[in-house]
Order: sequence, then C-alpha cells, then structure tokens
Amino acid sequence: MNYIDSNLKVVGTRPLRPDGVDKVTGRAMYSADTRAAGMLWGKILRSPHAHARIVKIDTSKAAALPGVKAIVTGADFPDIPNEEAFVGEGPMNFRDLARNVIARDKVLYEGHAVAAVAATSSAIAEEAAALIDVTYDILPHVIDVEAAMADNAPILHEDMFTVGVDPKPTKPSNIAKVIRFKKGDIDAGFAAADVVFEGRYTTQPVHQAYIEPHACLATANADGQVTIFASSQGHFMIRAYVAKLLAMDMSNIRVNPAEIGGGFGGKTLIYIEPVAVRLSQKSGKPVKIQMTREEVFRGTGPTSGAVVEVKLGAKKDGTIVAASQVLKFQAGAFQGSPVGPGAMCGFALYDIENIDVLGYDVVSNRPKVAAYRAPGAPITSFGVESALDDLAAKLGMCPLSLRVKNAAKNGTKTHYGPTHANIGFEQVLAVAAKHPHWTSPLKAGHGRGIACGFWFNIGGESTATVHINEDGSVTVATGSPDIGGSRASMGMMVAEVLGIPVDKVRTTIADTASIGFTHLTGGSRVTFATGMAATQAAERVVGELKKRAAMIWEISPDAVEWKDGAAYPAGTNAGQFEPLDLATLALRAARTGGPVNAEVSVNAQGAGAGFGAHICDVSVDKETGHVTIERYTAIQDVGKAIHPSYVEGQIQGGATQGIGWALNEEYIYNDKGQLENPGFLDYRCPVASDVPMIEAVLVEVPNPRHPFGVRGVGEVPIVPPMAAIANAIKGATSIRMPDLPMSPPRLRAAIDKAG
Amino acid sequence: MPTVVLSSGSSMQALTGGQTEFEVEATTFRRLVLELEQRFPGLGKQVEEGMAVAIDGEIFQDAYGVELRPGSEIVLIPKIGGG
Amino acid sequence: MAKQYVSTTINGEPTEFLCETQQTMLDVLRDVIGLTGAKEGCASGDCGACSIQVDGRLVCSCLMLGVEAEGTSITTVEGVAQGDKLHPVQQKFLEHAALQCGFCTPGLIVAAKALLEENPNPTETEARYWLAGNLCRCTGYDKIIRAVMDAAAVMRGEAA
Amino acid sequence: MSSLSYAAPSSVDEAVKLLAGSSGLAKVLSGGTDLLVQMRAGRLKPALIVDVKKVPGAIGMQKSASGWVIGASTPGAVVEANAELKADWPGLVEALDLIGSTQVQGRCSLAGNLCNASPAADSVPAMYAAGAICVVVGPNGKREVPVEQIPAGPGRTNLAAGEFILEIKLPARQARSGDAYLRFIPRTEMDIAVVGCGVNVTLDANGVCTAARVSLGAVAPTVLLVDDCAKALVGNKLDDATLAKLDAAAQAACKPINDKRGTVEFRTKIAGVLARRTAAIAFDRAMGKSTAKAH
Repeated sequence: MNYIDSNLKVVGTRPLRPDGVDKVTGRAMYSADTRAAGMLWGKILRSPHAHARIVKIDTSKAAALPGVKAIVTGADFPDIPNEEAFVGEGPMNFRDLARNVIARDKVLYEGHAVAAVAATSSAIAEEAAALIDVTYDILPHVIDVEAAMADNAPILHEDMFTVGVDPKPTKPSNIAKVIRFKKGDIDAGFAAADVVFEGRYTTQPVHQAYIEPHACLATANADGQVTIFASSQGHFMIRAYVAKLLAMDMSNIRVNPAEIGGGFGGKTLIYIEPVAVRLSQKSGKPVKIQMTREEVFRGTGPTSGAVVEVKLGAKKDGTIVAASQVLKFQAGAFQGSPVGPGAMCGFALYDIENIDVLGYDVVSNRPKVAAYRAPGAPITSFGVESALDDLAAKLGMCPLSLRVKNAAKNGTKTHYGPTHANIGFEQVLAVAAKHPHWTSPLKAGHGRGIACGFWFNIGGESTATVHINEDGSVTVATGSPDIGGSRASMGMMVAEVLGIPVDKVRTTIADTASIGFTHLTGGSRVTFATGMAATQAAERVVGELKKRAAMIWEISPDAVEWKDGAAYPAGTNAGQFEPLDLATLALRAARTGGPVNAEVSVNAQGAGAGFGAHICDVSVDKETGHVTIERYTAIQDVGKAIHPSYVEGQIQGGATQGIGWALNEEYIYNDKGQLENPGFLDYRCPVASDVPMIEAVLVEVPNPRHPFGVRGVGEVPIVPPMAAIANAIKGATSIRMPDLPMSPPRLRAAIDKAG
Repeated sequence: MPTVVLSSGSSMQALTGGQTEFEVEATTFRRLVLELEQRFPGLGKQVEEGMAVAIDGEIFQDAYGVELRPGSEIVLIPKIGGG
Repeated sequence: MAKQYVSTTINGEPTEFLCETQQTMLDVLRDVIGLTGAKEGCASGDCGACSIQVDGRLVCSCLMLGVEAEGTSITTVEGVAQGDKLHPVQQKFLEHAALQCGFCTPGLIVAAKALLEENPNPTETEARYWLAGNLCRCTGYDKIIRAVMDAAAVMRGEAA
Repeated sequence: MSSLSYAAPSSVDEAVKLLAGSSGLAKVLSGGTDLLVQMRAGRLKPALIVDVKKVPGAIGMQKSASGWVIGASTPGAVVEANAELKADWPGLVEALDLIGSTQVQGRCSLAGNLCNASPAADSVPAMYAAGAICVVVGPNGKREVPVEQIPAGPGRTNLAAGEFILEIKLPARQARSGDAYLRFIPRTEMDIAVVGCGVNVTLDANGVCTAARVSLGAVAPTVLLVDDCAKALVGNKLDDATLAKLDAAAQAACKPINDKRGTVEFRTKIAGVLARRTAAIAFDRAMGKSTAKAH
C-alpha cells in the first residue's frame, strides 16, 4: 500500500524518541558500559612503524606478568584466502580484512595491530602489551597518493597487480584498480566548447570522529558458542565478519547490538571483535576491548584523501558540453577506496552529453579507509563544484543559474548507466534561488558560496517484526542499530499504518539470534528499507486483525475495513457492528486464533537518489587566514520526512562535519610515516563555537518506491560544504583555495601570494 | 534480446576480452548471470558478488527476479554502499 | 601499592570506594562504582563526554584522580534528574531532538546544567563557548543550543 | 604493576618534605589538567603525586596595597569569578580563561600552566607581561622569583628538587595602565595557541606610553619577554608608525619551529599581527575605554 498522498496523522510529526530518556539520564548501554562476571581486559599492541616486516614476536616476558591470561598474535588466526565478496558497505576482501584486524607477515601502517593481551585489569593488559617484544625489519614507506603511484614507490603488496588496465601488468603496483566511466565523445565535446576551465584539487583523509571509541565484550564458551556485545552499524555484519575471520558457524555467534555512539560509516568494519573472541577462547573468560582515542585515529579507517583533476567545457550560454575528471584516491594499506562511487557522483548532478571519468584506487602506508557519509562523493564534488564556480565566473554567469541550466532531471542518463527517475534536484535549486539567504544582500567583507551534492541512497535487506501485545499496545523490533533516532521513525510508520497513537508503539533493536538478517545501518537505508519492512509487517498485522474481526462478526474479511485503530464493517451491507478496536481484538486474540504479529523481511530496491544545495556566507580575517562561517543554509530533497527533527538533525550534522573537513580536519604525518595528531586536541573537529545555526530546508519530492515516499537523507549533507565554503572564500578574498583543509596557515599564505 | 553494457574500463573487461557491449539471451537477471558466466567464465560470479545493475535506468543491487524485456539495456556498475 | 580509601558524596549519597592512585575519577565512576553515564571519548579532556560537577564546578572526570574525590560532593548525569522528574535541560534535549547517537549527551547535559546554574540567561554565543569543550559529531550543535536556550527560559519561568 | 603513591599534605613543610624525600619522580598536582594527560600517555611515570591544593595559601586571592597574591593552585574558574582582579588585570584573567574548556577551567591553575613549561601556555605570556612574581617554597625555605625565570625550556623549569610554587604575586595597578592577552588558534576554542601575545602598558595623560612589557608565546622554546617590542611602545602613542615598529620587533624576536600547529612563516607573521591587536586593547584599557572580552 502507498500512503504518499493520504492524510497522515503520525508521520511528519515530532514525537519524543522512545530511547530518549535513557540517553539523557546516562542509562543507555553502549558496549563500553557492558560488564561480565570474571571479565578480562584486552589490549592491542600496535606497530610503531609505517611499513615493516615482522621478523619475530616474543611474548614470553608479557606472559610471565602476573594477571596476564592470554596473548594472541596473527598466528592464532586462520590465514584467510584471497576472496572478495560484497558484505557490508562495499566489496570486501576477507584476506585483507583479516590482515587489517591483526598483521601476519608485514605491518602496513603505524597503528597496525600485531598482538593482543588479556589480563585481569586494563593497567596490567597495557603493561603486558608493552612487554611483547616484536622484531621488525623496517621497510621504506609511502604516505602520499601520487608518490605511491610512482614507478619507484615502495610496494605494499608484492601480489597486487593493477586491475582494469590492458595489457595485464607484469609487475606489482600500489595502484589496485583503474576504473573509467565514459559517455558520448569527450574530445568532440571539448572541441565544441566555447569556454573551458581546468582545475586540480586535493583533499585530506578525514576521520568520522564518532565520539564513542570502538569497544566490545566477547564471551566464548567451551562448546564453541560465542556472545558479543558491540557498538556497530550492523550486528549482523559483525556476526558475518567474525564467523568468516575465525572460521565459525554463524549460528554459534550471537551479537547483541549495544547502543552505538556514532559511526558515519566508520563502524561498518570490524577491528577488535575477532581479537576479543580469540582472547576469550584462549583464556576461557569474557574479554572486553576498548580502544583509546589514539588507537581510533591510528588504527581505524578515515575516508580517502585524494587528488581530483576536473576539466569542464561549456557553450557561451552556459550549456556544459564536456566534463572530465581524474580521481586518485588513497585506499590506505589495503585496496578498496570509494573511488567507484566517487567517479559516479561528481557529474551525476548534471545533464552533460560528453563525460569521461578516470579513477585510481591506490594503497599507501595509512590505515585502511572506511566508509564515511556518501563515500567518495564529497571528494569528487569538492573538485566539480569548485570548478563550476570558476566556470560560471569565466562565463560571466551566476553560479546558481549555471547549475540550474545544467541540472539533471528525470530522464537524464548518467555517465555510469542509470537514468534519473523521480529526482528532486530542480525543485531543490528552485527553493535555493528563492531562499532569503540567497536573495539577501551580502554583508560588507563577507563572501557567499553555493554548492550541490548527490547520493544514490541504497536499499537492501532488512527485517522488522510487529507484535500486538495482549493489551493492544505494540512492540516493534528491527535489526537496524539506531544511530540517529530510527526507533522513533520505525514506530511512527507502524503507528500510522495501525492508526494508533505513536506512544502505544515501542521499538527495540533485536540481536542476531532474535530477528531475520538485516544489512548495516548505513548508506541512508534504514528509514527506507527497514521502514519498508516495518510498514509491510504492520500491514500484515492489519490484515490479520481484519480476519479476527470478521470471525467475531461472522462476516467475510473483505467486508471489514481498518481505520483509526479499529475494525469497522465496510459499508452498511456488511452489517451493523460496533467497531472493534485494537485493545479489544488483542484481548480476544487467543480465542480468534492466537497472538497477532508479523515478521517481514525485504530486499528493498529503488531507493530514491538524494540531492542537496548548500549556501554559505563566510568572513575572512585576512591577517590570520581565519575563516568564520557567518550563515549556513542546507536545502535537500528528503522524499518524505518521517520525523522532521531527526531529518534536520542529519542535515545539520552532515553539514557541520563538512565544515570541519573544509577548514581544519587533516592527518599530519612525520617523515617516519607516523601520525602526529591522533587526538581531538590536534585533529580539529568543529566545536559549538565554530559554527552558526545550520538552517535545514526540507524539500519533499516523494520517492514512489517507498510506502511513505522516503528517500535517504544522511549522506547528501556532507557532499556540498567543502566547495560551498571554498566558493564563499573566493567571494570574500577573490582567492581560489583548491586544497583542503583551507586552514589559517594555508589561507594566509595564499593571501600573501596573491599580494 | 537485452543488451549488456559493461562500465568501460571496469575490471571485468579482462574477463570479456575487452568486449564492453554485447547481447545476451535472458528474460530474468538470474538467467543473465548464468549466461554471462557461461560465456565469460568468472564474469557471472563477479557480477553477482561485486556489481549492481541498472536495468533500463533503475539500479538494482540484488535482482535475480527482475524481468528483462527484449531490448532492455542492462548496465553493470560497481555496487554502492554508503556511510 | 595498597589501594586508596576514599570517602565522598555522589549524587547526594555518601559513598566510599577503594581505588588505585592512577585511576581517574572517570575510571572510578565507571569501573569501581558502576556509574557508566559519564563516557570516555578521549581521556585527555578534549571531548567533555566525561563531564561531572565537583562541589558544583564543571570538570572532566578523566582529568581528575579518584583520590581527589575525598571529601567532595560529586554530581554525575545519573544525579541530574530528581527522582522521576527530568531536569529542564534533559526535557528540552528530548523535545528539540538535541541528540542522535546520544554518546556525548550525558556530558552535555551536565555541562549545560552547570552553565545555567552559573548564568541563567546566557546569550547564544555564551552558550556555544561554554559548551565548546563538549564535542558532538552528530548534531552540528544547532538543536543542542536551541535546547539549552529553551531550558534556560523555562528555568527563568519565561517559557513552558 | 608500577606503584604510584599519593599525598595531600596540609602544610608547606609537609609538602616540601614529601617532594624532597621521594626516591622516585615526584610531581606536584595542582590542577592536573596536564599531569594526568601526560601520565595517561605514558610520557610521565611519577612514583609520587603531591596534591598541594590543601596547603594553606595554595588556593585563594588577596588584594593589598602592594598588589595581588593569588594562590598558585587556584582553579581558573575561581580566579575569573573575582571581579576586582579582573578589573585590575583583565589580560591575565582572560589569558587564564583561554586555557582549554570550561571543564578544564574548573581545574587548571597558574602554577600548573607555568610549570608544565609549554611555550604555548596561555596564562604565561600574560604573567610575563604583568611582571608577576612567583613565591617558591622548598627545602631552603621561601624565595621570590620573577615569573620569566621559571621556565627553562619545553617541559623543564628552573625549580630545584623539592620546590614548588605556592603563590603568584601581581604588582598593584598604577593609574592609566592596562594589560591584554590574545592568542591565535585555528578553531575558536579548545586549541593550543599557535602564537600568544601579552601586553601590559602604562600611559601618561596624553596617551603616550611610559612603561611597557610585551611577551610572545609559542614562537621560541620558552615564552619570550620582548624588550624591542616594549621599546617600540615606550615614548609613543599607539599610532600607525608605532604599530608598524611593534609588528616588526615582534616578528624579529620569533625563533619558532615548524610543527603540527603552525609553520615558522605563519607563526612569525601572526606574532606581528597579535602584537598590534593586543597592544591596541591594552592601550584602550589603560585609557579606561571598555573593551569586550576577546574571544
């Protein structure tokens, strides 16, 4: 059933989230808050070297320390064969994953795990880890992406040959993969252009910087069964990966979804869980591992840093006739950067006849990258949206008009294949053009910038159950960890379908043994896919309730209609009966056939793509290069906002992460390839005083593939900010900043250079 | 007969001997995968595990059941994840 | 080295505990006493997730030794609500959807409470600078600041 | 397990005995906002921690005809709450207020900030500019030391074994004088100063500078007291020529390093910028013009 144009009572309102009180009173249990009787503390020893061969690991001193109960090294884990599969957030090579969790023959980045200890206290575990004596044969390392692509670069993987080039290479390379997307005839396109603009841009790897460090508690029983408490974006992902890496049956692994303290893509991989399980297996006791913030920065994945080359060709009237891009993405120590989506997203916003995008997936001695909000898109769009601004200037055109003129619309065929359908980009741009921020006069000394962003959004596998309790209240369970308020939106959709008040519905997150498989909370898929499952489960329940009413009234189920939380006879010829509400039917459930509930699993397709436009005003202290964000407006097509507050929250949060990416966040390495800023002091995320209020403007172009018209909203907001701010800085200073972050030293240097 | 287009330069060209566009006799995506595997050993598996597919414009990540019409355009693209 | 005996008051309850000298007050709260509301986000005073009040003053419990609690009165997030009545800051955080993952929330609740005790009528700028030591990566701070300003108005009796 | 002992003595003698008598490394705990971080990071492994907050005089503030005496362990938040001190030494109070977050303000102290001996410490340039005197207690009794004689280098002080700073003395405020401190950071809060600058001036009735102390932080191994900057001010009004001389003198005094917080080139330029801006605030204050808190 489709509710898009129906008159909605619950969806679109702003009820309090059901898990709210737990979270404002400190009761919510995150995995670091879990305890088990006789629990040991695990500590991981990490490589101080960026690139080295492990010659020998001597654990004898550590083992002799009183309180130490177990020690593991790479040798304690199965050597996983080179096999690629799509589990989680992208193609996953399980040998790489296994060797990222704990190194075998080589360490590939500073912070790479080499061994782990379980002891009776965290202090003892820490002391013991320091006593593990690892002999390294230090190898030359490479950090920078273009240096890693050079012929003479130190090779990370002797068995890695570039895929996607012809003829097949004969010598190993740090370039894992070359991809190319083409549309039309690029040379003809540029030949036909009146104006051509070319730019080269660089972005820094940035960490998701969720405030909760990774933590888990694992208990292995003698019979091979394992229980894990973990904070992650998918407890089924943890089960799948742990089973794979430890060669276990999934049925022997039960993962309980603790509350998750932020992920943004960074908790779609595993790091510590298999280690905790092995330590528990060896010690026979529950083992808890909790990363320090420093470990999070040194050992877990940021998104790629990259080099982005953009070339645009346009007619005098602003019609873009040719666009090409070269993308060089850091993958970290193992292949798998988001260069694929990066190559697809940059030009997906525009209707351009001739496109050529070339992308490189490049390994270097950095932590393996992990997903981060719209993986790849912010990087590619920083280049494209900056170049568009300069192209507009060259054309003497308003940057928004240039985007309007070339905006993708329904029927636009993208360079990577699909044809856009049911998209709302033109509507977003129309709202931007009329928005008081865009139309207001610019304050003296301020600069204004605009930039746009795109994300596919995804669907996939989700399961939800709806239980009608004996008193007519409703319990909903899903397999999707609630990272930003999805308990509320799930409950709201179910309440809407059942026609009851939302506070009659409570949503829980079920563990891996208690509900059907559910894919990660990521890619902005939960409200879409899990929401679809919850909606269908509620509809099944309604169908069943109608049957029960029909039984009571002795009429045909087709003669029963469900409205406002009760069964009514459909029309007068169905008979004259008092309506039976949910509570009454629940009370009689036993006599009408037993408990009323439904579980629905879906593999949702047709996630509607999302588009956004951000407008930003900045002022620049030209003596210090310090940029102040004076005003910020984010406009986005959200399909349908189930709980508008949490939709706005996604947009405000994503925009603010983008502000950090634009201005101050970066990885600083010394010449030994060691990270110099592995903490919140010098990895500078925006603080409350760095940002203004972020106005989130919700445009609702329903996605017909979802019962309520939902499209994902969490990814798009991080795509436009970097270019929007760069364009605003250009407005304020006439200086184009092509390199991120646009930090004070860089901006002051650029100002001096410009004279 | 549906036409299959490989996103050019994708790693799968190694398996198709450089071919980027060809017709395949298939009425469902499942059948298509089997045909591809038969024609270019390894390709079907890779399409299943590593690729999403755009059929006449719409992206499907896992789509055995999806029906293909004669003349359907099937574009194989990298699977899409997210944050 | 023998453990240290400490006698203190936590959320109004006289409390005694034993701890190692090097254990921070955060370690003590979480691992010794079992009050896990205060979170460890950085253990270096840079994120504020472990914020508590000591004799009314806002501090990072990760930057205080457990032994320093001797003779003090400590308030943690678990002590902010009075019985089943939420503090206005807690209520407004819920109403304004000022939390997403909720991990930074305990620290922000305590920090915002301390702000309004010291300055019942803060400007938006004052609130933003006071809370600058509480990192939130989810919300972009917008709804947090609105919640705090609204809670201030309620506590001044100017709003519901 | 490495054993660590703790003591919270209630007298100077007791504290000094403990510090002097410790076989292993003994560290004074006042605010702990640096000490605990360094212990956690394993950079410091003390055998004894002496919490001096219970020592008489370590906490609190007194004003007398001869000026101010501030307990060296008094938390920043307490110091900032003293309106009278703020009126006399707004620059120093603001400098202390800039250290870390509100949470850190609840703990951090002038002595801790000084003895951590970071060239980037915010309150230290302001103390240099103010001409603060440290009351040092130790095995050989009490001695008074000008603040600029305490730091020896990054992380090192000139205090002898068993010594600690009990109090900080500030001179009485003369007429037509004022101080200010500004620092530059990439964000708006929570960063370590890339450059810091303290200025303290006395003017005559015509606004001509008769005395000045100018300090710079984070541009050398220790905070610098820059005489050439003072010379650029003394005998002059704060006109463009004076500002230009001040800027040049500040830049000339810099001996910074390239690190994760700033480059040599950037730090040098910013030192000049901050010297001008800080002097402007100090002069305004000396002239009795109200100046908003410099966030």
